[in-house]
Amino acid sequence: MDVTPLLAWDALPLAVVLSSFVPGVMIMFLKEEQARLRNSLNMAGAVAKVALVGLMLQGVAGGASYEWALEVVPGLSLTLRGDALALLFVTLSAVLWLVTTLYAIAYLEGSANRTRFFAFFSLCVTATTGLAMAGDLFTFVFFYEALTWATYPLVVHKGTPEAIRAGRTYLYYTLGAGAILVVGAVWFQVEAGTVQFAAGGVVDATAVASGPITWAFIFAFLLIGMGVKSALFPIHGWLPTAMVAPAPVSALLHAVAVVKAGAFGITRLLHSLFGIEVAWEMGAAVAVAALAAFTIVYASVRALSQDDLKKVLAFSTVSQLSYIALGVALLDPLAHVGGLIHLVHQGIMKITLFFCAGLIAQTLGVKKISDMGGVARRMPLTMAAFTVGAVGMIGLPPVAGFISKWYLGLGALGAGQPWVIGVLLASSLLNAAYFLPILRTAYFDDPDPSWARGAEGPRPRLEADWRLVLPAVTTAVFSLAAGLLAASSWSPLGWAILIIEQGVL
Amino acid sequence: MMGPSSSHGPGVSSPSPSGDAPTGPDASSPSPLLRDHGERDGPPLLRWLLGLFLVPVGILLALGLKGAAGSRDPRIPDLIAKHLPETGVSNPVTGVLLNFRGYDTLLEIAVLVAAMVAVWSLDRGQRHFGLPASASASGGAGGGRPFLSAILRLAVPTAFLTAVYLTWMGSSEPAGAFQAGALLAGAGVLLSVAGVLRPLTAAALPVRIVAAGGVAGFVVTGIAVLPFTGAFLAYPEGWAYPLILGLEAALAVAVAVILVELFVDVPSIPAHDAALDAVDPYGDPLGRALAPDPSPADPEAP
Amino acid sequence: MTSLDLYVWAGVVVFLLALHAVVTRAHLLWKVLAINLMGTGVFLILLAAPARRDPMVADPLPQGMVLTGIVVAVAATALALGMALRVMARTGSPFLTVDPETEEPDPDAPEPPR
Amino acid sequence: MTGAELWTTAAVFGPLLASLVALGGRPAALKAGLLLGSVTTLAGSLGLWLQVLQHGPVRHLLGGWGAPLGIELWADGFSVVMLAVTALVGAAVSLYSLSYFGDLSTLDAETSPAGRAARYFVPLWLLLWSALNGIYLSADLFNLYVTLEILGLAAAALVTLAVTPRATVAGMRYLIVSLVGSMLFLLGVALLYTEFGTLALEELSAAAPGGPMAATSLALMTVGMAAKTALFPLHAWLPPAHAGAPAPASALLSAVVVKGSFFILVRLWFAVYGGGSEAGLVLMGGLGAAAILWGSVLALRQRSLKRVIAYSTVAQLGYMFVMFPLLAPEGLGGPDPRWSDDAWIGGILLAVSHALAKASMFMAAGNMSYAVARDGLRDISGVAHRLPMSFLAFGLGGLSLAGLPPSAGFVGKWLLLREALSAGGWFWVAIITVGGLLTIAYVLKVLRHALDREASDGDFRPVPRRMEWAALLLALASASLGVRATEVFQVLLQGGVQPWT
Amino acid sequence: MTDVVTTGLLLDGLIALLLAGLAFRLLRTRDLFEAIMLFVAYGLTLALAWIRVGAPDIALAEAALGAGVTGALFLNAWHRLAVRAGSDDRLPMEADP
Repeated sequence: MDVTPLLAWDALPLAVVLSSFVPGVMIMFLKEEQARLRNSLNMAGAVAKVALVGLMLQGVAGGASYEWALEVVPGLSLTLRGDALALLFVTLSAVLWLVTTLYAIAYLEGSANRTRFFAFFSLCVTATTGLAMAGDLFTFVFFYEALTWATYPLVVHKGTPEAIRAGRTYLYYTLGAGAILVVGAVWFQVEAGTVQFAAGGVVDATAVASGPITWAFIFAFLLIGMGVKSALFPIHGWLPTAMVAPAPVSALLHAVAVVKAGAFGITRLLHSLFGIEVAWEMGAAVAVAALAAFTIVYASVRALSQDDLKKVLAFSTVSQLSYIALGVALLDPLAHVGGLIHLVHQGIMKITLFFCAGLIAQTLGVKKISDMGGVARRMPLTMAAFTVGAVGMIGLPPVAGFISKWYLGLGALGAGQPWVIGVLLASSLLNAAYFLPILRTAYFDDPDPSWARGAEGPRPRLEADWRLVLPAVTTAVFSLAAGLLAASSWSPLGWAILIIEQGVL
Repeated sequence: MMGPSSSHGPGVSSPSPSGDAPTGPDASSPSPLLRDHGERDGPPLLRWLLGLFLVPVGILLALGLKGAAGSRDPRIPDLIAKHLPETGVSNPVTGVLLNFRGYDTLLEIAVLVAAMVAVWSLDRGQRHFGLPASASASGGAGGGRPFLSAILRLAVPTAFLTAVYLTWMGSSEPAGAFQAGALLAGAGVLLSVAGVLRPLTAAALPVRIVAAGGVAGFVVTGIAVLPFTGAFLAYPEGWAYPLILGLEAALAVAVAVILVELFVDVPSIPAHDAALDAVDPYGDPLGRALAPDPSPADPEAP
Repeated sequence: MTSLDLYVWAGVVVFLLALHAVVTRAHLLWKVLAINLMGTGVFLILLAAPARRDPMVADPLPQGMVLTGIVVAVAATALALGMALRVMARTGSPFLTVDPETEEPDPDAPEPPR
Repeated sequence: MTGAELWTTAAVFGPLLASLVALGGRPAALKAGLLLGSVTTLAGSLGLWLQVLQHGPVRHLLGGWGAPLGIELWADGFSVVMLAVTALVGAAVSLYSLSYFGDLSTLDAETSPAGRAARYFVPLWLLLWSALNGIYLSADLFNLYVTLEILGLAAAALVTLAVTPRATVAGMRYLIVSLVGSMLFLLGVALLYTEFGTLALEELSAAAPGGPMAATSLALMTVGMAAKTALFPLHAWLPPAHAGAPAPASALLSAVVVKGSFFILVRLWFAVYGGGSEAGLVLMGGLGAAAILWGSVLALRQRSLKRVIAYSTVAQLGYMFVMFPLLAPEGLGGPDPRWSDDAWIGGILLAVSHALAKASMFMAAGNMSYAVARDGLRDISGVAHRLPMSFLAFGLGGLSLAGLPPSAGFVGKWLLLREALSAGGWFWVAIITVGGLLTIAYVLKVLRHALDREASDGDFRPVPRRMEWAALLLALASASLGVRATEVFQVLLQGGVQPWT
Repeated sequence: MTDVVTTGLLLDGLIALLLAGLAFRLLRTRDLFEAIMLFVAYGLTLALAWIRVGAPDIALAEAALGAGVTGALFLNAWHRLAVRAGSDDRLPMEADP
């Protein structure tokens, strides 16, 4: 099929956003019993999104660029721009949404309020793709705030008092920071005169030199707004408490969509708004790097003391997100590549871990690490995927994690910041310190009586529902492929290098 | 300078005048509704403060008005005098009311209609007006009350006559539709109090048609002249006088009917409102209890 | 101090007396009376103040306004009286008993028998 | 005869005639009245919108006489936008009210209060509608007074349609406050006529009122209109009235009726008085800020659904008065020319988004309490699962009030913040932001009750589909205005803040 | 006092004083019937004032509407309260149904 006419279609970014918005709205009006219609709508939307993103990848790789704008008020417009940087995040979201939809359909089979769940699930992905392709700060904040309230019903999905409390903490953090973000964004427009994202930033150094305090405040406001979702140190508290949400939510939103929105926001802030040089001169980039470094270590230390599996993964996410912030904050393009590819790598690895955690909790009812003795014997495939993820988290080859840490190290040397390598090593050791015991108990300890009773019976051909295991294995394979085939141009590393070459950052 | 009796500054809470009823309302003294001993009037200190605040405001206002020279130039009266001949009437006030600012008079009648509909919407209690059937049947107008029937025979016809005169002369002499309407209303009130005029309930169609006639006449005339003169309520050449006279007549009748309706239609106060007990203060504003759940097969039930 | 100034003063005094009474007198019918008086106070000012010209020219515009004002006042009074009587019928007291700030339906309170 | 005369006549006298038709009382007359009123108003406001967009402000000389003698109907961007919002909300609520009162044919007005309410809601609402349209198109002070009087009487009567004694007392208090407000306004008119000898707003603004008499008159009129708009110190009458009234009535009262006197205040302060004094504007803004804090705090404390929304009205009205100091001509530091229209467009967008969102929230709340026949927050728990559309409408409305995207409120807040930041008004920036967060707090409180797990499975009255669609359509309108508001922006520039300078 | 004290001025002064006095007395009374009677008197005095100001139309309207109809409305309301209170001072024609 000759796709060239489609390639030049400027409203492709809008189509990508609508591909999850339309099913989401349609699902909202379905009755609870219409499960099959709902699932097919969802899957159709997911497949359509991946297809459209594939088209855009082909186009952007060929040098094309897509821009669609709707003027909200003269001077403010919703602009969606499909450039290489945006596509990095959009591809990640689209692919993982497809995988997670399959996982969620199986995971939530028979539970209540699924219509509301899948409707808001699609709205969240819409908001994520929207903010990924945002062409200016107004559109970014538009989708960023929409993401905040769209995630709330998913966090409180179970309706238990604990879920409602988690939802309340989530909103205190995100809405509070969101209000500060809006003020920062408007202030930026007032001072800089425009909100457009531009490679290398729109703020000129002389303006910053003339009003350093104002610009410092603007940067701080915007950083707080972005930082809350990328769980930077003081404002990360909501992420562990939000683990009370069902597994698919933790997997896609709290490993990929919501938290990456924050990290992506920091990238936009440093590169597309201020420009890395101006940010570095202001000393803002150094602050971000330092804060990120501290978060990396602090979160890893907190992860050590956790017994609940999902809490460990949550704190690991908090620390891994700061790798991205650290990478993009340094002055060296290689570090930027490291930060960008870690955005993808952490996504696919962490989603694997969350899938496995959900699988173990669903099939064996095991939530604590202490009860995970001998799980590998009962669920070999799941634990294999978990191991791939864990190894990637630690940063050992051949999984993708190693590549991002490698480039981060190279970038740190290039930027003349050797202390960053120390942080990377320390966090790798800490990661090992809390992931390896999990693997050890799973593989070598004798099965824990609490779930072992059911093990003697004839083992079902596959350890759990195939629609749960398949996603976990697939993402594990992705993690391995991203590591092994890093050299190919279609790998995340290849795409990150393309971003630097096209000068989009 | 004989200023107003400013000695009694407002807010002076003089002790309740001697002629007042003794403190405890004994059985024979009229009900609490009729008297207000100020038990709910709020603390005297607040009343004094408000009074102290208002006195200087008053003085400033009066001095300001005294000095207000702005409107010394008689621009508006001269303009009205100059354009009066074009309005088809010679009485300037009627000219202002029905030609220059006809829209205001239209809205004024709309206010009366609004008040009438609003009073209808208060749930009208039973009507205590009019003599019971037996009394009026025996003694004709005014039943056994010679004095009242004498007044009726004298007052009502003259009121009608004067009303017609007022409406007719309104265009030249200081009179007009509203004064005529008020007179007719007075006559109507007399008749309804005497029980002769059976108070028609609000549901009666004639009452609604006549009451709405005033506004309808105005709006229809306004729209009718629109194509010819390019503006709402702009009377075409030569048509001003007849149209104004017609409108005045309609206004007078409508005002009369509405005022009688407002007078007659006041809700009575039942000693005990039985319906009140069934009303759940936190419930449905219209007091509708939950209808028994319709058959589950109801398609609309979600 | 021409005669018209006297009426302006009278208008101001009546207006403020009535405004004071509307706020302080709790009985509903006195409030309605006071609102009427406020109206007449304004009409006094409206007719007397602009008319103070050396050649006393009667200005028909304020007269038209005052006539409209009087009719509007009658309509408003009729409704206010009707509503006041309904309040008295419903709450049995001639005062606005329920204070908005403190009063709030308390659905947590023991449910009245439905 | 240009189109302006036709459209203004349709907008003001259409609903007036319709109310007379609706006086017939029978269901057919009621439906015909609502249809006629809606059609004429929608046509009138659309026609005027196009006229103003092309030719700028249009006028219609009633009776053929010019300004000092006669009255003229005058429409600029601001009046046309308010006309359109009132038409939209009015049509939706009219649709809603047809099913809210139940099956009109079977209801007997004499016995059942619902029958009586249905029979008299329609004519009163249509009179109210024509009065509102009259206010938005009026350019004459005394004409404003008489139209305000119709507004006051009809609105108070709408409140007392409810049977509860609480609503009767609330209606009485509303009527008294409304009448006192009108009297103060009339005294202001008398002072202005004494000083300047004219009633036409255009001539008054040409005379640039500034003396002590003009200032006193502005103060009197402002207190009068603030009482009718329930601005902070004079807000006590609003919550019991708007919460006690039947659902369609409270939707109208909160969404459009309070906007009438707000419109007059904006017209007086900026078009006639050219911004008044900066101290005065800051005072109005300060009262607005106090209203936001007081209204939100009390909304959080309420335990009945409609009282939360009523106090939210008090708070959101405060938002609109925050626009006043930001519109100060010399500004708090001189507005940056690039954002000079921001506060004007932002403030009116907030008013528009509040009208749409508040009407949809009251209708949604009406649906929820219609279903369980009780209004307590505890009673509607778990109703979200049975009324998904009403729950969605309430949520979307809440988003718009809080200024979260996608909603007109978000765009309005962005513009107001841009003006405040460019003028260095840090206090207003803080107020706007804190106000948004407080709004989210009380909207969430209601949503949480509606989502509550242990649904009180008491008996449940099915809500007609039409009522849910009416609520949802308005909420969607408010959300879609958040995505595309350029047309509103352009028409608002016709005439702008000071149309007669 | 520069301008000469003409009889007209005296009359106006009296009317103005009467208006203010009636209003003050009316708003201070404790008995409703007395208040209504004072209100009707106030209305008629006001009609006199309108004549003095040179507005005959308004005088007629004030007398008919201000004093007449409004007074009747208040009396009617007073009557409603009296009937409710069951006190004996009902209007003569109010025969018990």
